[in-house]
Amino acid sequence: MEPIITWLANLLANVSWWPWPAPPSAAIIIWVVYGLFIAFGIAPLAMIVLTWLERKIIARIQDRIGPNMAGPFGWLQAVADAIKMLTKEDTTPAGADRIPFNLGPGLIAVSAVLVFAVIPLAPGIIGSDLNIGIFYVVAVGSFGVLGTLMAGWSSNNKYALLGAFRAVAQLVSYEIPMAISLITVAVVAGSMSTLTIIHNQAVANGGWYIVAMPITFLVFFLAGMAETNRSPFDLLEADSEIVAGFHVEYSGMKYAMVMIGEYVHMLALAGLSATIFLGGWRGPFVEQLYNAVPILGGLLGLVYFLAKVLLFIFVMMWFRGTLPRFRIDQLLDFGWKFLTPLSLFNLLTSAFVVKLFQPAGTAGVALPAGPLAGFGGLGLTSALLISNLLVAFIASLAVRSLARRSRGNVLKAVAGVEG
Amino acid sequence: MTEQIVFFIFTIMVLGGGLGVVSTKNLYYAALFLSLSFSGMAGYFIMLNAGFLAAVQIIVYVGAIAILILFAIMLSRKVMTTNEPQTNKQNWLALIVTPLLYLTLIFLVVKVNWPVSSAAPALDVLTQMGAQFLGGYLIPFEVMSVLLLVALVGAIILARDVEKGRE
Amino acid sequence: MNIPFILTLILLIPLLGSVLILFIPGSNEKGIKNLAVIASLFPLLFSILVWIGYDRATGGYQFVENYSWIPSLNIQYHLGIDGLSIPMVFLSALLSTLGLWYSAKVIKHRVKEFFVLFLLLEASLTGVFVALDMVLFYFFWEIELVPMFLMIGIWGQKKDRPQYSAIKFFLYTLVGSVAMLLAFIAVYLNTGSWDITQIPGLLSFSPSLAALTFWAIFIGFAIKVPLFPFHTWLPDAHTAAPTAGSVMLAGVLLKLGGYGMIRILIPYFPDVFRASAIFIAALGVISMIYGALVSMAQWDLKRLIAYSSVSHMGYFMLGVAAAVYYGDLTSRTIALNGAVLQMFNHGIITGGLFFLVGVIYERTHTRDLTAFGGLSKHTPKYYAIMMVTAFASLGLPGLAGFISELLIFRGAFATMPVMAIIGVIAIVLTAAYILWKIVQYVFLGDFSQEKWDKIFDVRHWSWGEDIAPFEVITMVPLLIGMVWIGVYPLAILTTINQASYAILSSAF
Amino acid sequence: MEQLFALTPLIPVFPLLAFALIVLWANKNNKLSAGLAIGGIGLSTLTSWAVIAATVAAGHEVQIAGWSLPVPWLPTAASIFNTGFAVDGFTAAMLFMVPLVCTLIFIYAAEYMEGDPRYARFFAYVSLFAAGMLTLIVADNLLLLFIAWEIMGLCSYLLIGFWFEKDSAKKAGLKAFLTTRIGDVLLFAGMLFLYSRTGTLTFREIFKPEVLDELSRMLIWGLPASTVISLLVFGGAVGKSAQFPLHVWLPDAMEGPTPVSALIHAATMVSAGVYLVARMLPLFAIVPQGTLSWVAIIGSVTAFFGATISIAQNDIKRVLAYSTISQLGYMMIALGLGGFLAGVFHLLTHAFFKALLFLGSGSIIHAVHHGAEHADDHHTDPQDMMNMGGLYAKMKRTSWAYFAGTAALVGIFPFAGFWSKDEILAEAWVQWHEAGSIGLPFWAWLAGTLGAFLTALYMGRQIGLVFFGKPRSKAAEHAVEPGNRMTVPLLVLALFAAFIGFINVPFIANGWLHHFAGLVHEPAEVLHLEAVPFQISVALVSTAVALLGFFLGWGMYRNLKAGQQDPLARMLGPVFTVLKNKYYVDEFYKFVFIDTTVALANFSAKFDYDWVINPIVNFVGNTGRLLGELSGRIDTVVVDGMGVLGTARLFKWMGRELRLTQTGQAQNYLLVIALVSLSLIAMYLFGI
Amino acid sequence: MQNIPLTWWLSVATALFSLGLYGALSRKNAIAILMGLELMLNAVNINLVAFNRYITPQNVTGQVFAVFVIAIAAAEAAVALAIIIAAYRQRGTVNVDDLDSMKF
Repeated sequence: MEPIITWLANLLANVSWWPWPAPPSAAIIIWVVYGLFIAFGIAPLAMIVLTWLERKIIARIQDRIGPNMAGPFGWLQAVADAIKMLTKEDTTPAGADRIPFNLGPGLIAVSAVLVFAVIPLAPGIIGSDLNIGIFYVVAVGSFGVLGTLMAGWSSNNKYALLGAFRAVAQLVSYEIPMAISLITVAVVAGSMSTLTIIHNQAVANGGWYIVAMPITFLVFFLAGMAETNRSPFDLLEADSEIVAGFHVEYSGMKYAMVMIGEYVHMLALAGLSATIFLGGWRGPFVEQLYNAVPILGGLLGLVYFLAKVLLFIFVMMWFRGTLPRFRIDQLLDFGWKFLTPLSLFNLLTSAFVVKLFQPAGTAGVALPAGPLAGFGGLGLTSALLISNLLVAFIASLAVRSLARRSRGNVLKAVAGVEG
Repeated sequence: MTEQIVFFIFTIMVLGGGLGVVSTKNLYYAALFLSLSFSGMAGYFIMLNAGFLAAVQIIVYVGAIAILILFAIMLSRKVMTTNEPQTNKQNWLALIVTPLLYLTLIFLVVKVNWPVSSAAPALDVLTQMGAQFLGGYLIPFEVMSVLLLVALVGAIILARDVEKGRE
Repeated sequence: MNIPFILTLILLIPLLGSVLILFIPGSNEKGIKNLAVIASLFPLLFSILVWIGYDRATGGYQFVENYSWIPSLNIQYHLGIDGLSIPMVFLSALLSTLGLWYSAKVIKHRVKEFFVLFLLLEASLTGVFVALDMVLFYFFWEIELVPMFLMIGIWGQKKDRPQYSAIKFFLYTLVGSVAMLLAFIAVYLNTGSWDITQIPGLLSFSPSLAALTFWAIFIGFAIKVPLFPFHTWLPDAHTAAPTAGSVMLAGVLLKLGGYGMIRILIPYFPDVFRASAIFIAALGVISMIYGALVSMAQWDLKRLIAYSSVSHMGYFMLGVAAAVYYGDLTSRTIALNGAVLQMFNHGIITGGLFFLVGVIYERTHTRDLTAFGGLSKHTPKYYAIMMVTAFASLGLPGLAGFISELLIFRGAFATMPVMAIIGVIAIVLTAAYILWKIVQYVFLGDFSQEKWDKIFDVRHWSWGEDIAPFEVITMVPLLIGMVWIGVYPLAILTTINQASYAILSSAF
Repeated sequence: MEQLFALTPLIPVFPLLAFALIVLWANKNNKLSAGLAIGGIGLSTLTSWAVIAATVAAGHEVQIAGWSLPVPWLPTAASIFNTGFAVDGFTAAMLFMVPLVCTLIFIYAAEYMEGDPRYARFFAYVSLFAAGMLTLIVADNLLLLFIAWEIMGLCSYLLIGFWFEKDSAKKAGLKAFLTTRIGDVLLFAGMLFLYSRTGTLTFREIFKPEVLDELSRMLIWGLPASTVISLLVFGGAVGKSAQFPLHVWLPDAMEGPTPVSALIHAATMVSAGVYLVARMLPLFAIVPQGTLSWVAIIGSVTAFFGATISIAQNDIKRVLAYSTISQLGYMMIALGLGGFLAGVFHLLTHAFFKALLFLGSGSIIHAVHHGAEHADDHHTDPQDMMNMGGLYAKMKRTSWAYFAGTAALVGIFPFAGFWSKDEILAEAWVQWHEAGSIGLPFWAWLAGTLGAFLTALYMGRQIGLVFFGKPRSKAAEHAVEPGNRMTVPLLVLALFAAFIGFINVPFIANGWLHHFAGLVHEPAEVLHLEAVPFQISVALVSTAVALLGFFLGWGMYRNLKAGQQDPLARMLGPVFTVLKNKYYVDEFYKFVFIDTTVALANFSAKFDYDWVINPIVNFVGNTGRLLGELSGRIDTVVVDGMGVLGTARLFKWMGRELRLTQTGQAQNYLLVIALVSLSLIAMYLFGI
Repeated sequence: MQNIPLTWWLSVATALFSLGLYGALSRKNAIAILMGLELMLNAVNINLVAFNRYITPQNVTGQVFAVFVIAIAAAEAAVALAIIIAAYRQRGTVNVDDLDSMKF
């Protein structure tokens, strides 16, 4: 039983104004309800906050001020937008397949929200500690794809269909490097459970994985960006090419759902990144405080976690503000020909390093200790860092030679034209 | 009781989805029903202490196969008209044979005395599976990887535009 | 020193090479050739390792690999090597490497197939020498026919009737093999084992059945050797085969029969062999003298050398017969040493001679002795190399051929002096045909530039008139072998002696 | 001094090294090649002297028993056969002669061969030749001896056929090799008999009395083993030393360059045969009235018969060649009579003076050749004595050296030949008188004495023809003495020809050579080895005969004019023709042996490929094919037509009908599968 | 879990299998047939996992096999769809009744 639930149970047992003693399960029920509230409350909240945040940040990057009329710093602008959307007429195109058309946005939003089930928000606060945690993340992501496809097809609009095609191509392509980098993490952590991953990122166990595996992080984060359709990978809704992609026909509430999906997805990605690579809620004094006063420790952990999430969200917006959009073939090339091989290669070297540093144990079969097991977690971290840098170096060499060759071809072609 | 309710919900998803797949004239719906069915199956797997398999089910069937099928349907949408019947000439025969087969099989299922074990389910499913894949089933596992690679390459070659391939 | 799976590697690497070549596009001739040569270098290296690593103090079969293959018939994948097979494996690896290296330079037609077949040939030939299971033995024995058949048929010279020769070769050998197979099966039915090392202790035939089986196997081997009167496939096959094919044919293929006699017939049927030894020795002596005489009457260089093989393998036969006849063990061991060494020597010497014929044939596209003359002045290096090889062939002391003749006759004089004394006539005849026909017609006499210009093929030959460096490189290992064995035979004979002594002392 | 013996193996190695270096490295550079060859043999000479010094110092025991160095060589079953090197008194004596004579010949050849296109090759060959002979001498067993023996055979082949552009030269080489090869094969057989009967080939082992005794009692084909073996060994010597009837190759060997002739005739090749017989003498002698008689008979016949041919030859080198045959006959006589040392002594002295004579003749030929070139005359044969005459005036050094050699050959006191030939005749004379009846020793003596007369006659004839009278051709008129490198060796050899005889003069040091080399066979206990006392009567008779013959010849030919008929021919008539044609032995051999063999070879080839064996194979093959075709016919008509095709039609019809079930629709097939599965399960369920 | 007997699972699997079979047998469209096949494969998977859970709960062999089945299904689907796309390009139809050039 998590300390926080015990604490809650104690609290309930000591409530003086309640006539009957509360059953122990009451604490759990309250906790679940609270969890549900967070899970479904987070979505609209995220949309409102993030829209505003994005507008402000982009504006700053583009040397503007952004929303500034409604409320202080214009933060009520987002609320106003939300109200506008909810009250707008909900149109459905004439040739649309009604059921899938309505189901699609919901599926998109739900698939994003479901991710939060395995993200620990603070010590003791997690939807469900699945032993296949990060695998689950990949799995629920699939529903998003399905939703996108449904939305695109059912709209009976060629832009929507094209957008859906692009979306699927992109999502399916980038699912692979993302899954492989998650597997890399799983190999290093020895588990897919997010709690274990966070546990393994304690300083005594080797510290944050972003230090140990910068390449894995990079691959994961880039692939995640593509999964969330964020710029510079946002060509499934490239306004200038296909109007708005698969959700061109949506309006009102359903459009809001799509938007919610997008922002929640972003949030999920940031949360996942923070959990896996920045140690989640980990930070100074959290554990000590949590063991002493669980609620305070939990709150401190939440603060740390949110700070990390916001950091990532800022990075994503920063990207959007600075980078131009990919071309579709470049996008696929980048996914298949760079990220996938890189992540595979990285997986191999990491597995090798892990094998070297692995302590003795059993996992179905008895595993002997690796030859360098004596160096412990920090040794593993530094070895992984070195191997990652090595992989990065080799990758950069490969990219360099390829670039030279293609430049040579271009030059030749140019010379041929001129000559 | 709860379990039975959950089971029925999933059964409705699975069988309803399956029925939808085979009965709807609209292939697009059929594919959607298919993913519904698959999702229900994932629920089954969770109930059967196979969480990993459930995730795999979602990833592979819903995330890949159903999507691929949808894709194929969309690519060949010119012939996906819903006007004419989607069944062929032997439909009536199939309608006779499959229920018969179903009945026979059910008879079989009921008749056989299954040696059900009451032992507690394994807790370390994941590690056991990993050990099996890299232990006793190493060769099938590797063969499988080769098969997937071949399928990957083969699919690319098959689906590539012939004219473009000639360039 | 035991290196695991080294024999399997010796077999497998050429096979692997031949399979890999299949995946190289035929237009990439350079790649094919390089790969083939490299693939054949490994067996050579390994066979040297085996030779070095073979523990002479212990003796017996070493580097043994024994796995069940077809359990229901008790057939095993059983490999092993002893003092008898080591030189043969080495010979086969050496000649293959040289043959491939040489062919890499001269083969221009259907390159890919040639190298695939050649590597297959190497693997199968080596397989016969390392197999210790009769089925495996027979398997390799038969496999080897196919590449050779194709090599003769496809790369043979049109005017030499390659198809006829190839079919003759194939059918003739096959007839022998079939008899052999039947006999093998009889042995299996009697003993329940295919294991060459086990059978001698298990075999319990009635005398008449033993004789029948013996002769069935003997004819199979005798055709391969080839023994008079089963030799007529040889000149045709040799003449028609491409150079490297002739080399393998003479250098290794003929040794299969001899090897089989020593490996199988002596241990299995010592008494029958002994009873027929005089007759077999007589055939050997006839082969020697008759082969020499027929050689003397040839005007085609390659044919001449082909018949000389008949003669030289006659020496071998005499040695084997002397080794199984009544007599003291020392003399008989010496005779068997001589016979084995004769096989090895014949491999390197006649192999070398065929290379040298190839050298001149590539330049002139003729092998007619009367077409040449005075080449010793025009191509002195070629002359020098040919002289060493030719004299090694005629048994000049100080070169390899002499040692084996000495040992054979030493044994034969002890056990069957009449045969021996008749046999020595062949020595004179050998000298006569080599000096009179080869040396005198090709190298001596006055050199005529017009005659040479008429036959020298400038268009297809770009390496100059005298022997080219790559051909010298081909010959150098063989020359080193000839001189080394001639001057200091202890090195090779210690290994052979070990095996011969063991075979003979356990057989009788 | 003992340690010096260890140098023995090096003696043959130096020339061998020279050979290898010339072939592999120096072959483009003539000067370097000659230098290497001369350096190699020179080092051998020096090494030999060191070994000889060691032998001399080691004393009697070692001179008899010898020093030896075994080398393991061939594994034979459980034992190992050793080859090796050995030195005893006899070997030491040979070691004095062979390298020295070779060195002189090499130096001579360095000038003689100048201008030849294959100069380097020549020196490579002769180096190998010398290496072979030296190996033969220092071998301690018959096998190594045989190897060296054969290598010499090879070199003689290469050298005789050195000018292979000439048809006669290439044929002569072949003839030499094959003829000696016949002898070699006999030796080979003898050696193997010996080896298989005794299990060893080391001389010292064979000549143990018990081994010899066993050999004499063991039978091969009803004869004592020792007799069979020694006869076979002697066969080898006959071939190598050009004894009748295998002498035919030696005169033809004159086709080689003259230094080669000197080498073959003096220092190396032919000495090898005599050396072999001398070395193996105990084996020959173990059975009385055995092989030794044959040796003596062959020797006598050869001595006389060679001399007779010699008087009728016009070629200056051929005269000397037959002279060599005859002189080798003398040596065989000596050995055949058991006079080991007499034979060896003559072998040594003969080597010096015969080398001298050959080199001298070479010098003359060289001079005449130059003269001919000077006179622009390309038809004159520079070797024909009829084209010479009056050369004494033009080449004094050569002439005097030649005279010394002639004197030694003819046996004029006190030249070397006098002492050595005399000892042989004395041996025969003594044995004749001991036996008291006219037997083999008498005939041997008679042949020797007559031979001595004839020897003097042909040498007189030669001297007269070559050096005296007027030049009979332009070439002879323009002849010039060659340079120092040729004449100095001549003079050195002349010195030896004059004085070498004194090493075994009974009056000085009590026959020194006898004690040094003559007792090597003592341990075998079968030969009487005491020296024959000096026989003044023999000496007087032979001297008288020699002087008579010499002056007869000299007188007859001194003033022969060009184109004039040969005086002897006038005297002897048809006999002279027979002599000139060497008793038609060559023709006889060609007819009897060569033509037969070639005919047999051609017959065998036809027999093999055209007439019998291959046709049988083809017949079998064709029968198979015919049977196949016949079966094919039967197949087509009966089996196929009625049975198979009928069935086939049936099935074709069925197929046509049944193929309608193959709709190409996978679904149809699937349906069938489902149906069948259904029925199978149903059958299972209802227990059918 | 014991509240649900094994036969329930098996019945559901059987039903799904029959549905899939019916789909594979009666549909005209190649993609629909493929979907039927996938259903059948899934039915098998249910069986495998259910047997694993009920009969040998201590080990996971059934799940391992299920993973293999899924992998094969994935490969099959990829190739099959590629073939369908290619056929569609070539022939302009995905109706298997028209794709009968293997007939006779």
